[in-house]
Amino acid sequence: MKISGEYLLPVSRDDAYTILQDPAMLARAIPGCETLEKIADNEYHMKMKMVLASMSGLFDGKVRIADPNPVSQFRLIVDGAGKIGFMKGDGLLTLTPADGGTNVHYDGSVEVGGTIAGVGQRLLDTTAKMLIKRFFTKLNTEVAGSAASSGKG
Amino acid sequence: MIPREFDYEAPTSLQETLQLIASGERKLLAGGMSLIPMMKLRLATPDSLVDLGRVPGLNHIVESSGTLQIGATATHHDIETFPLIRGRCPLLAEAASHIGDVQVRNRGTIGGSIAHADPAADYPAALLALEAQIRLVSASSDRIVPAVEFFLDAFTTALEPGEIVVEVLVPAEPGAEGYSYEKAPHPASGFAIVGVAARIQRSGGKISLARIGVTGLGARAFRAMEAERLLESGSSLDQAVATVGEGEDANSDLYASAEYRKHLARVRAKRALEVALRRAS
Amino acid sequence: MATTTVKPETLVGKKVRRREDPRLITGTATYLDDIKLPGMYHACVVRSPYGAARIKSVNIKPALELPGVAAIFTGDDVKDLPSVPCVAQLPGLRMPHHHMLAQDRVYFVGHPIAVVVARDRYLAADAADAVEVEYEELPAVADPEKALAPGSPAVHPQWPDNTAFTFHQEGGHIEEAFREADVIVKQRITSQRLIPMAMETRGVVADWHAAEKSLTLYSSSQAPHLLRSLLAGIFGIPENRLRVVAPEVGGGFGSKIDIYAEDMLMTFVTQRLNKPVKWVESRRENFLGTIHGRGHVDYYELAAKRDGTMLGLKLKIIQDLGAYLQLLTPAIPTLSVLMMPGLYKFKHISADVIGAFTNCFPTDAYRGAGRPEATHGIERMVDILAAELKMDPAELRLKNFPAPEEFPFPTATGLAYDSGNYALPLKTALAEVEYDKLREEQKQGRQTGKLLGIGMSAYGEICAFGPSPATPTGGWESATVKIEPSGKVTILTGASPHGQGEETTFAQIAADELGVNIDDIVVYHGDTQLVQYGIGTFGSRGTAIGGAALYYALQELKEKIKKFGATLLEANQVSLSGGACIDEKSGKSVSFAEIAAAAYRALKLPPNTQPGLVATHFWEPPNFTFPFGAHVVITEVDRETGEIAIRRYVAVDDCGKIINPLLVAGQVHGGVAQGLGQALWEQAVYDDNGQLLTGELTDYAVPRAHMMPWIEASHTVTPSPVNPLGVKGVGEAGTIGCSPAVVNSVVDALSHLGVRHLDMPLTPEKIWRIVQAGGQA
Amino acid sequence: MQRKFSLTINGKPYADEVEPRLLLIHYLREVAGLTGPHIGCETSTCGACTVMLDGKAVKSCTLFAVQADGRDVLTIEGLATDVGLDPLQEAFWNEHGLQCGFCTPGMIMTARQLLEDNPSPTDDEIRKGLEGNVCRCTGYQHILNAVKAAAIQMEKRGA
Repeated sequence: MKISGEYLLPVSRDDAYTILQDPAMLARAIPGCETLEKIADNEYHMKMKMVLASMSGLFDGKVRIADPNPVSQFRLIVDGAGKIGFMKGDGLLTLTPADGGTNVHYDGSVEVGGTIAGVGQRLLDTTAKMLIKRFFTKLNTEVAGSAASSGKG
Repeated sequence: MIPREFDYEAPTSLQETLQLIASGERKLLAGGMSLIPMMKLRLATPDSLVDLGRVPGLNHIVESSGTLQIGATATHHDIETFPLIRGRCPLLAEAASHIGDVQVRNRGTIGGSIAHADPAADYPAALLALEAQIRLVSASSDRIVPAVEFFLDAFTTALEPGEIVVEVLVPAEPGAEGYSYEKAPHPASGFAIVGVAARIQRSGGKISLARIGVTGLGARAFRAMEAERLLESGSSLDQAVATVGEGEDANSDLYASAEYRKHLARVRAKRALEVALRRAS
Repeated sequence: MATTTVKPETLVGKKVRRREDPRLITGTATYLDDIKLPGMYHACVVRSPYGAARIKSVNIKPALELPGVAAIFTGDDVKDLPSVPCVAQLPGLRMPHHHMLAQDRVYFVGHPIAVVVARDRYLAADAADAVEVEYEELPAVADPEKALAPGSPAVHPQWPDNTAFTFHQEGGHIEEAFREADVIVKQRITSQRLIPMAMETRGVVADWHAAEKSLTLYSSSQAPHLLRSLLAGIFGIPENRLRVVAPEVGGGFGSKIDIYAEDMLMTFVTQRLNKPVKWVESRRENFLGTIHGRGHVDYYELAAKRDGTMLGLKLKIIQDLGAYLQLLTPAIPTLSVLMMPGLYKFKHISADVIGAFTNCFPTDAYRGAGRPEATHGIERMVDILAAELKMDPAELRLKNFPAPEEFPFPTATGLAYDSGNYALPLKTALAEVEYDKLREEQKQGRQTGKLLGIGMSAYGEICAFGPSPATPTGGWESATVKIEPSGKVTILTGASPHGQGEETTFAQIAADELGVNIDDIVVYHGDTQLVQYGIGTFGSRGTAIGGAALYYALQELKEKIKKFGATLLEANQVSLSGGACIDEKSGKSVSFAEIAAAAYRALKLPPNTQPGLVATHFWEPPNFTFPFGAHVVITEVDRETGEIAIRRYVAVDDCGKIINPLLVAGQVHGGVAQGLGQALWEQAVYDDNGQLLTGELTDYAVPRAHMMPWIEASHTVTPSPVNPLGVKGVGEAGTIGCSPAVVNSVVDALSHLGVRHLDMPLTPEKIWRIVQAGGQA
Repeated sequence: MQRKFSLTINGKPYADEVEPRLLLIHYLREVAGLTGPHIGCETSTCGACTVMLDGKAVKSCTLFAVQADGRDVLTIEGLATDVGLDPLQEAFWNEHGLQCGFCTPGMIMTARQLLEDNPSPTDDEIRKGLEGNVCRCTGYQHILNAVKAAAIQMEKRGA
């Protein structure tokens, strides 16, 4: 399934690029992320608990950052597997300066397997969009929070 | 297909229910029409269920000073067939008749359905068009939220942890109101590809009030306010429905692309309005 | 003592209500999952979520520790056992070893990895959930055309071209036909993958008796004897110690002919544990792990004269086989080849089949098995030719049918159509809908934008499989008729019906032949310990072959009855009529009951005659039968939404003589429902990684009551000369006739927009897009 | 965790201690020995498991047994009386409303509520009323005939 979209982060492109690759930040923003541990350069082991309505599932997987082209572009690859299936996301993030911050454009694909693919078909698109939205919304809050605290300091 | 083990409690009062869900991670079981299939597929694995089925006084359907009060555990079948609703809020009865099938309507409840907030459920379109209100209660609070502020995103509502839907409040129809619910169902699931609920009031040959609720198109049901405004200011049906879904991020799945869904929402909106207009005159 | 009563009337041809129904309508019938044996374990199968992957590890330890778990078996435990069998043979066929549990790799989503055996099904499910499998995902391919493209991932690493077989058949001189042609039309036509979706999922109860070294296996099967033979071979259990019982079977539609990995697995488990074990498929497993149907991509070329004379037909079939070969998988597209000329007088044909491996579950026989694809193809091509020639599609069809006197009609594919009057059903159906008036209405309607479609199909099918040389499982059928000492009649049929109603139709035949009351007859089937060897119920063969075998057994028995009658009456010649033997000379008669009593008391045996009244007949048919018919469908297309409404559905079928019109109508209605399902809604969709995206009834749309039109079904009757009953078979007719008629109707509704072809299913969005684009899509 | 519960099935009292996760269909089939209701799917879509709970048709595969505590269940086995078959059973038989029979018990129970709610339904109302029950054999036409025939029969009996 193809996905694409755009979000505005209220920070400079340099900051946006750093934030988007900061494991601590990612751990807080990735929906359901419980732990994120570095296993190699630009590669992390992740445990997450996906919750959607009454559905929930534990996933064990990896987050990888590839093809970095500071500060304009990189690929974010997420994959995880659990009892209810597995999922993989591969997105190219492109950062462009914009009014009020940095435009983050993503373009990629999501692949889902197992029970969730076989019985949740009608909700995959909605769910993927919702998770991405949650990710950026959280990121925004985090960014705003850190901007506020750094402003104070 | 076997659910995973869980603890089960069947409280017999609302107070007891609220106490139970205030402490710990317990999942409410109403009709179970969405939850139990998910549990059987082990996509949902709650540790503990609190069954609302034995709580008395939650399935009332009464009218009080122009408002219908519908208890959270009133079933879709109750709502579809109860004379008071058929007579005083036929749009809601019509929407209810489109949910699932008769066996599902016999078990499924209005509270359970709206709390679940499936993006393709039927009630939200009708409740938005009716400008319904939803009463939410927790151990420490009791509040009323308009439907338009209740449905936030796919499977996401204004419900706070520990809160439950206890009642849905809809205005009883003033009389010469036209209504219709037009649904394009998925041939397998029966869920709305799109569903449009319309309400029309006329005065002096003009549309004095238009309300349009749309479900299935995006992540949450919404009101087509621009179309409502255009209709109320004398624009043609075609002009009005052309704005339905504008700016909405439409869903896409195997059966219907976002583009087709948006188109279908407009066609169905027009048809719903045509029927509503006819009924209003 | 004898209580046999004389029956009042002829029953064959009458609407007799079914004798199997009392147990079914009261909920007292025994289906597979209703069987409960003392000490029985329950099994749950752990399956792959990946379409293609290497299995890195399987950890059963956490699962084994759970309460109530008796055993867990993995690939290693069964690695030396034979393959899940495929009995179809084609030259050069590549046959992968289909282990009952995956070894080092998985090849499709749902591939069994391990089997968990526990005290009850809840504990088995819990333990299956606790089995930990580590995979390394591999590239997969789920589309047969992509699979054949160079550089595609190999389903089986040893065969990088993903080609299981190629098959070529030619009749006449195809190139000549194309040289002579004025017109050549070409079209790519697909027949999408379908899920058979019998209401009862599959299931097995296996019960090993170690002391006797014998096995009783209950399986929801359409062919219990075949299952017994194959299991006997695989496990080395002598057939006389292996009993297979098909209890009440809740529908099959072809999907329960096969022997499956789970039939073998449960046999393995019960032998290992010395306890009975039950496995019942969940619906999700049924979608993932029971055979699928169709899965064709066809390329057609039709050569014709300007006047509409059809000359030659070329066809290339790309068959999506799936990852393995189930019982008949590679044979199914060869049936499409046999029937590719449809009802038309093609002298020249050429066909190529390429069987492609994909990371999906295997395809195999699903209602119609190869013939719906062929009929859909030729009936679409005829409409495309009619459009090209600007000829009326009915006229074009009528012009190319063989005349009734040309039968048996030899086809370019080497068959001999048994009997037919192909114009009659088509003309009848067209008259029924008032064809000319409709064309006028269509013309008028187009001026106001109304989209009215008139579609037809004239279908033929090959049925009653069949002569044994042409049927991998054997093509005969068997029947035993026993007259018990009390005069009651017991029939044992080798056919194994599962909804078709042969307990009734066979009793009707026997009642008429013997002149006894139908209530004195009981028909048994489905138990290899009770019933002589038989082939099974599939390919519309139950009545045409099983019924014929019964007919011949009845004739043998009647001769014996007459011998006893003559002896009792002390006459030379007697006739059998009205439940009695009559000496026409003296006018004396002896009742059927008295004869039965005498045959078992054996006080006065006729010369050279054994006591008792039993006859068994194994009947080998000389040819297939070829039912035919015409379906005409009137559709209205909503140009705003693309939704299709069926205004009328007229089916005129010819299945030869009719034993029970009620049951024939039921078969036609049900068949049409499945054809309509394919035409409008059903589609098994795999994504590029081999995930089945329509994996439950919430995504895969089967027809429901409110989606079905009223079917106006009637018949013409052209008896088959192949069997003594004159019947042709009707199980698959509705399905075969339906889908092309529906698609032709919708294409017809849009033809003035330039639409020439649409692939199934005709979803509203597909139609809307075409209308939006003014026919170009 | 086990839980005590009791209910009435086909007029007879039952009391048991079960896991809360035990589905009503499994209780009926495995514990009470009533194998008339069948399991055809797990997503509450096929209707083969339909029984009546306090007089309303429900899918017993989508209900925990404990939810039926204190309630009244009617299964296909409870329809026929000493006097004979129920009019719906009789009509399904006469009109050939079944083939493999697997969906039939659920179909009949749903039809029962349909006729209780609406004693003389139109064809469309019957089709809509049965939308929650899948039959893969009959194409529904004879089922439709059966429900119509039963309606007439029941009207006669009632009159």
